Amino acid sequence: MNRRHLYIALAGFCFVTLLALAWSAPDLPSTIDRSQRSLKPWEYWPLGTDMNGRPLIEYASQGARVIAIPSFLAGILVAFFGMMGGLLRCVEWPTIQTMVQFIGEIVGALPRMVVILVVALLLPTEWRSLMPLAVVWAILCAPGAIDEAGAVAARLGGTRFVEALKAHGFGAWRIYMHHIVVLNLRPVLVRQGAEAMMTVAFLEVALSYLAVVEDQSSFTHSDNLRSWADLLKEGYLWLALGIDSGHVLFVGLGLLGLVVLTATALGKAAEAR
Amino acid sequence: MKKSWMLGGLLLTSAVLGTAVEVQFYDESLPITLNPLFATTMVDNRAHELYFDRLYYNNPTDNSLTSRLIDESQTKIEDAGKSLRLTIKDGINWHNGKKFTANDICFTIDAMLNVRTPSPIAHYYREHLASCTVEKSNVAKVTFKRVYHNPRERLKFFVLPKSEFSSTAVQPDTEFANQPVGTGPMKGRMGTLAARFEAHTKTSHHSPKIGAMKMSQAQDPAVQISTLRNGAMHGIVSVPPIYRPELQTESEVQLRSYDLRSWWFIALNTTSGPLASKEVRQALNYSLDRSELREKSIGFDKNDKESPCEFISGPFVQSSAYYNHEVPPVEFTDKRKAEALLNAAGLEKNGLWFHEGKPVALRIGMDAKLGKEATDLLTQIANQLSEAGFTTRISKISSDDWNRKAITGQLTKEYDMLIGKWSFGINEDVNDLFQTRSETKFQGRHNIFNYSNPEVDSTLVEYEKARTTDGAKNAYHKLHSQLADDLPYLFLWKLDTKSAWRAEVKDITISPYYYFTDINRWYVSKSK
Amino acid sequence: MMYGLVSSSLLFGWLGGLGCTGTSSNSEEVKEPTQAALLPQEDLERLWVFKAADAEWRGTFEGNPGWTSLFNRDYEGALSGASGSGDVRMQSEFASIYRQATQMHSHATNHIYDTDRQEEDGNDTLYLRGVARTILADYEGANSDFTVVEDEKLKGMSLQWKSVLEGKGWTTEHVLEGNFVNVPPLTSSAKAKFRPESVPHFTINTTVEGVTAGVTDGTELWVRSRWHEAMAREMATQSGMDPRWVDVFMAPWVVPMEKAYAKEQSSSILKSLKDQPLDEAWLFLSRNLVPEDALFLYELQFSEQPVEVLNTWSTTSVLAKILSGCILEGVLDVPKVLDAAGKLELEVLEGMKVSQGKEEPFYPLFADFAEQSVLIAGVMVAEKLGQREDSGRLRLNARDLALQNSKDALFLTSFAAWDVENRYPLRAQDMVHKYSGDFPAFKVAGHPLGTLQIRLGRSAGVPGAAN
Amino acid sequence: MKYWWIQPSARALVAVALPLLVPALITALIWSLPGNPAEIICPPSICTGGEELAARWHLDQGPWAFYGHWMSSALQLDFGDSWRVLTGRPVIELMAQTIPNTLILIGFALIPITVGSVLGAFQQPSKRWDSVLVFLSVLPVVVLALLAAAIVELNFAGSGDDGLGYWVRMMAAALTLGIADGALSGSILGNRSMFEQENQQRYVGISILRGESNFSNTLPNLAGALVGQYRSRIVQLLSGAVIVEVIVRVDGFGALLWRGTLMQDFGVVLAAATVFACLSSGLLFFQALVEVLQNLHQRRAPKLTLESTEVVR
Repeated sequence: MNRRHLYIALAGFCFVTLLALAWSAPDLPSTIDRSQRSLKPWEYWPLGTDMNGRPLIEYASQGARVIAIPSFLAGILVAFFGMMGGLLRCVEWPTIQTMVQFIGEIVGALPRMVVILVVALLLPTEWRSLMPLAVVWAILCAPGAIDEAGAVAARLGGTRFVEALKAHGFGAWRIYMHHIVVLNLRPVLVRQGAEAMMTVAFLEVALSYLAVVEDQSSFTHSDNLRSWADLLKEGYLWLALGIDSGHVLFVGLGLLGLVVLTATALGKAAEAR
Repeated sequence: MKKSWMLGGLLLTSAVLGTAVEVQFYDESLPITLNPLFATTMVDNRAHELYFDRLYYNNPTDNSLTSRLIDESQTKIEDAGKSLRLTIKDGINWHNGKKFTANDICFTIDAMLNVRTPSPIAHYYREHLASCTVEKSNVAKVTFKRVYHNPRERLKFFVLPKSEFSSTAVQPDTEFANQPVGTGPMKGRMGTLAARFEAHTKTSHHSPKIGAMKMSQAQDPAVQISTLRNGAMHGIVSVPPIYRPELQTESEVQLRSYDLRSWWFIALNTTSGPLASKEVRQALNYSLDRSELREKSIGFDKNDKESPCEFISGPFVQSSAYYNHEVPPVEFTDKRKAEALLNAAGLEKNGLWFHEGKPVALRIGMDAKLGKEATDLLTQIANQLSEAGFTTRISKISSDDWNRKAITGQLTKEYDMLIGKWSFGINEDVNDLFQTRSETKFQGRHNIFNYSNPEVDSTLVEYEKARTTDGAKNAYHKLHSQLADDLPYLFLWKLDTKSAWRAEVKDITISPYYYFTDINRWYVSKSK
Repeated sequence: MMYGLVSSSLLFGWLGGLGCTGTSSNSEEVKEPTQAALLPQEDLERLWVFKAADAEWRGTFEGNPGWTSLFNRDYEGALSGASGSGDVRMQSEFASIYRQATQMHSHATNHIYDTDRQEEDGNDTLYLRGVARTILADYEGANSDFTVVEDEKLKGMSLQWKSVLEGKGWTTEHVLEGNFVNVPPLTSSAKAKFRPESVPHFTINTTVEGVTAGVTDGTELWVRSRWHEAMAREMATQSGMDPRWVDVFMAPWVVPMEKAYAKEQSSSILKSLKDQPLDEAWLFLSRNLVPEDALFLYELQFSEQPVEVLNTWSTTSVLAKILSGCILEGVLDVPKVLDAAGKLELEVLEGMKVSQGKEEPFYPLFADFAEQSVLIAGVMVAEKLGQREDSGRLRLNARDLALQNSKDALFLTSFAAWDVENRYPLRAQDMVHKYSGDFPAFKVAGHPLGTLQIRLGRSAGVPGAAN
Repeated sequence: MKYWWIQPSARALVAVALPLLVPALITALIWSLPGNPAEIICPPSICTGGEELAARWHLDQGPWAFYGHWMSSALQLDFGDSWRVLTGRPVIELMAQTIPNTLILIGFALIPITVGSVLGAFQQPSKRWDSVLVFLSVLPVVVLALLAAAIVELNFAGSGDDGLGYWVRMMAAALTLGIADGALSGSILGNRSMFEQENQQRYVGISILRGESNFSNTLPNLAGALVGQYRSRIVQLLSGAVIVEVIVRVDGFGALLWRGTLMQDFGVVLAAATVFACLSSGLLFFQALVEVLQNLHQRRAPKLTLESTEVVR
């Protein structure tokens, strides 16, 4: 089992854990039970409890339910945009290329958080979820992915590379999908997608945290669910006031670490040989 | 690590306190408006008490009716008791340095009498005031619609400066709403993060000992308590019940009673869906375990004789004369009754309750600021209703949305249940909460789900028209039992409000309802 | 038996500890230079709150269910569980509390049928106002009310007050019965139960055709208070105490119509009790810190020169000593009183720790009684000096600063009566509601309070609900 | 590379279009919300002056008139009044109050980023520090902001907007922005790899043989990319500022935008979004300019000395 397989296994494991957590999430946090307050993981398996005696595993699983699918979708979208950008460099369509670049410049120049906030503001309460924001975020990330994939394709030789392979008698599908995308663009596409996945998770935590501290309904999920931001908020009390909630902070950070690990492992697994 | 921060905090704090001129405190939220004609929240009322003067007010200590603006020795009752001739005290200036004159009193009254001034508060004064004429720059003659034995009691409104408005049709959206000019003990403006106050000394009628104040929006309760303890803040207007016992024995912080009659409720959307059925509302009433809610969200201690929280069965606190003690509050869940009622309402249970073939899904909202007083109340209620077989979708509602949409009946399409609280002073009139909404008649302005019940309406009219005290009391007793049966609200509890102030803030008198009436006397001492 | 006392001590002690752990000690940086101690050590050691740190001294009370209940502010349990001199004390407490409830009722009644009189109020209300005015020592007003009462039944009921009006005040010769009140015989208080009558007591006619109004008559509260007073005297005689200590105890709380007679008696009582030792049952959990405080406050009630009384007693009475230091140019300075009260609490607390060489969680609970005593005595001095608003400020502080165990129902009832005198019924209603379990007859006083609240509320002309 | 001018021209064009496009989108948004836009400020249930308000706020003649009026006023630096956040207060006043805070914040946050870029350009720090840099790169802004808020809130809860409190707040927030979301490590690693790759180019080797420094050769070729990278970092900081300012309670432009968004104060949102767009445009334009200069520089034929031509021969 070489290094690459190790990374693939690690990424797979982290992502499956994330999905398993999301799948096992309860519809509502359980009831307060102060007799169980602030128990550490070794006192209350597996993650301990919060200041009100609620199991932290609920926060973990509900947060995962909020994040898992939208962030994954955002990753796929960004990779897809990147792929299209790369392939575009390998075809002789100057008008399309200029248009894509023009649109890319516009989108790339938009301040992302402003756009996200405005979109969040537009969403009716019952539609509030991370998914639309994740899609918007993926679109905002697209120009970067398109540029980078385009640059790789350009280094490859662009249209000349395609012509050369055609001369060897390869079919269009094999050339574009196998030789260009799988063999050459893969590393950059997977890395871009993984990074997008990670940043969407961070975006969710950030937006949820802002909503929590500002006494607002969440932009990214129904208030039935708790975000990992709630863990950070409670853990913050340990940082600021020395209240016994250090373990909550570590659980929150650990969960974010899980996403980071997934993204990093994916990136590493896809690196060129 | 924490210790070093604390130490740093303490040193800096002591430095701050050593030269403290600005008294900083947390309130539930920032004021919605600083224009007193449009006050809707208690935070508004408290802030207005600092920026403005009421023409007459009750001394918070001995309740004597007095005025900082009017020279009582020269006040005359005229027109067989229908008019009051008011003479302004000398040397009173507005915050902008202009002289306070009779024009300002009459402008305020004219603004309130102008029906294009969309002020719910003005409406109350329209019932009593007929007109105001300026006789001299310092003399105004106020005429009432009828003879009152205590006409001054009808003049407890905040006075506005004529010079700041172009018309008597005052609107809520002007700059005045965040940068007011008043005659109150403090001048200042609202910021994005805090409301600021600075002593108004260039006048004869105020000499506050505190140089400046700052009202910040309440943070996480634990943060508030710690910043108060280490002296980074001087006060908290409303201390969550859970934190009161630990502050009670604190030597550097003192808990203060804030006399306010507040009760909590869950308003039910009677206009659509299964909640339109009375049986379903009654079933929800029996599905709640208030005792558990109180214990878990408020931190109620069964051994505490001084418990700040007491169940209610109607729209009054138990100590009020209007409270009908014959209607017992529902304290615990009664599944049997709830199920019988739901079956009677035609709902079917199949794991969840179904109405017309669809599972009953309840959209529950809560005024977000209540979450600071009652930990996770929203989730607790949702949990109990889920256990009872309903699916729930819960949302926090920001103070802004609550005041602009919820209490004005704009959320009937979005929610089935709304959790909130009402606070009252001496006037416990609840007609606005339950009367059928009518913009033209200024009725039911706080009717959250536009509840309408002819029987309740007639009881409310009965109260309005009652010619005897017992008549009014009986009408509200009847209202209490009607509401406890029809349940446009699920009544939860009354909850006392306690403030906490650092010991170095001395000579504090917190006036009922308005809070800061006596602020001129407060001072900050270096010693505890 | 002492479980209640100890458990609540521990509970509050624990909370106290909790309170202290989070407290920053930045006071060091900001405090002004330390001032001299408020009390010398020998005075400190005389205070009952200081002695309460001593397990042996405390032991005489701890075993007793009456004292335990009183410490936990369970007045019903305190009355039924009291014995011996403790019984005298509890009966006196109840008598004083009902005296203040009577006064509250009278003020409320006087307001609703006088300052806040409305068109609905007919001739029958004059009986109620007459009773109220009599109790409040407005004899002319009462007389003019009684003489025009038309209803025969009410006329009859008013007759028993006539003698009080003629004698310009109450004397012990007067025997008064609430016509509708069943007074139990004077027996051991553990057995005796004075059941409350149903409320409203009766109805009166209004000016609105065919409409009557339910009312309560303050006479019940008065009779009840007198019964507890008689019980106290009876128990005092049985337990070999001088019954005149009951007068001393009750003097600050008597209603206006008794003042003149009580004043007549005061000089002789004071002279004869001055050298008598005071049973410590009069001190434990009370508003008096040393025996002399009781006598100082007693004399203060009847003196025209309160400042002189303060100075005279300042050598022996701790409260007089502290409060005399708070007088500036003949006026009681509220901030000084607040500071002194707080300082005394801290000194007592420190003293308890030093004397016992340890810190018990319940020390702060006892020390708080010291602060309360100074504030409540301050209220009395301010009233005597005519500083009504200042007395109100001190009342508010006493109410806010009291811990659970030092919340004094008698003081709070008197505060409520004072509020009602000022036409402010809300706080009084809350107090009456809170203590209705301990003092069921409070509902009698609650009735006119409710009427006053409704009348004020409906005529206030200010908005109702805010959120 | 015949069409080298396309990219800079596209950037320049976008730079011009953006400030017009963003307010247009938000105007469309205002009209796309249910109900009459004036009702956002003056709900009929609590306000009777709807028509006058609509007229006063130029909401009564449809989106085009509104957009036209807003743009023409904005060109004269009149951004109208706040609808809800601080009703009636001129937005320019709010911006004057908050923008300096945000600029100071971004300015301080750029220090670590700039230092990082310079270090990266000189191939510093060595690769054994990469694990640390990678760890830094994954720290989300919200986590660091929490840490900053924790320090500030406890000590300066009440006095955070002036004196020492203000500066501690700003420093903590700036450090957060400068490090979080890979700002610092990105600038170090990005520059390092960029220069590393460039140094491997043949022309660099030749220039070293000619006794020139490689930096003086690589810099002109990387100028465009460097500016582009710097631009994206600043745009990223502006986005991050919204989060950091709210959590650390800095009275900045990002926090103002956040409040405006929450309260549907389109007076503020319009102005704030447009200002953000202008900043982004400015940076974009600057990048385009640098790219043009870079290309012109690259196309300038080098003066060859006699010796060098001998060597070549």
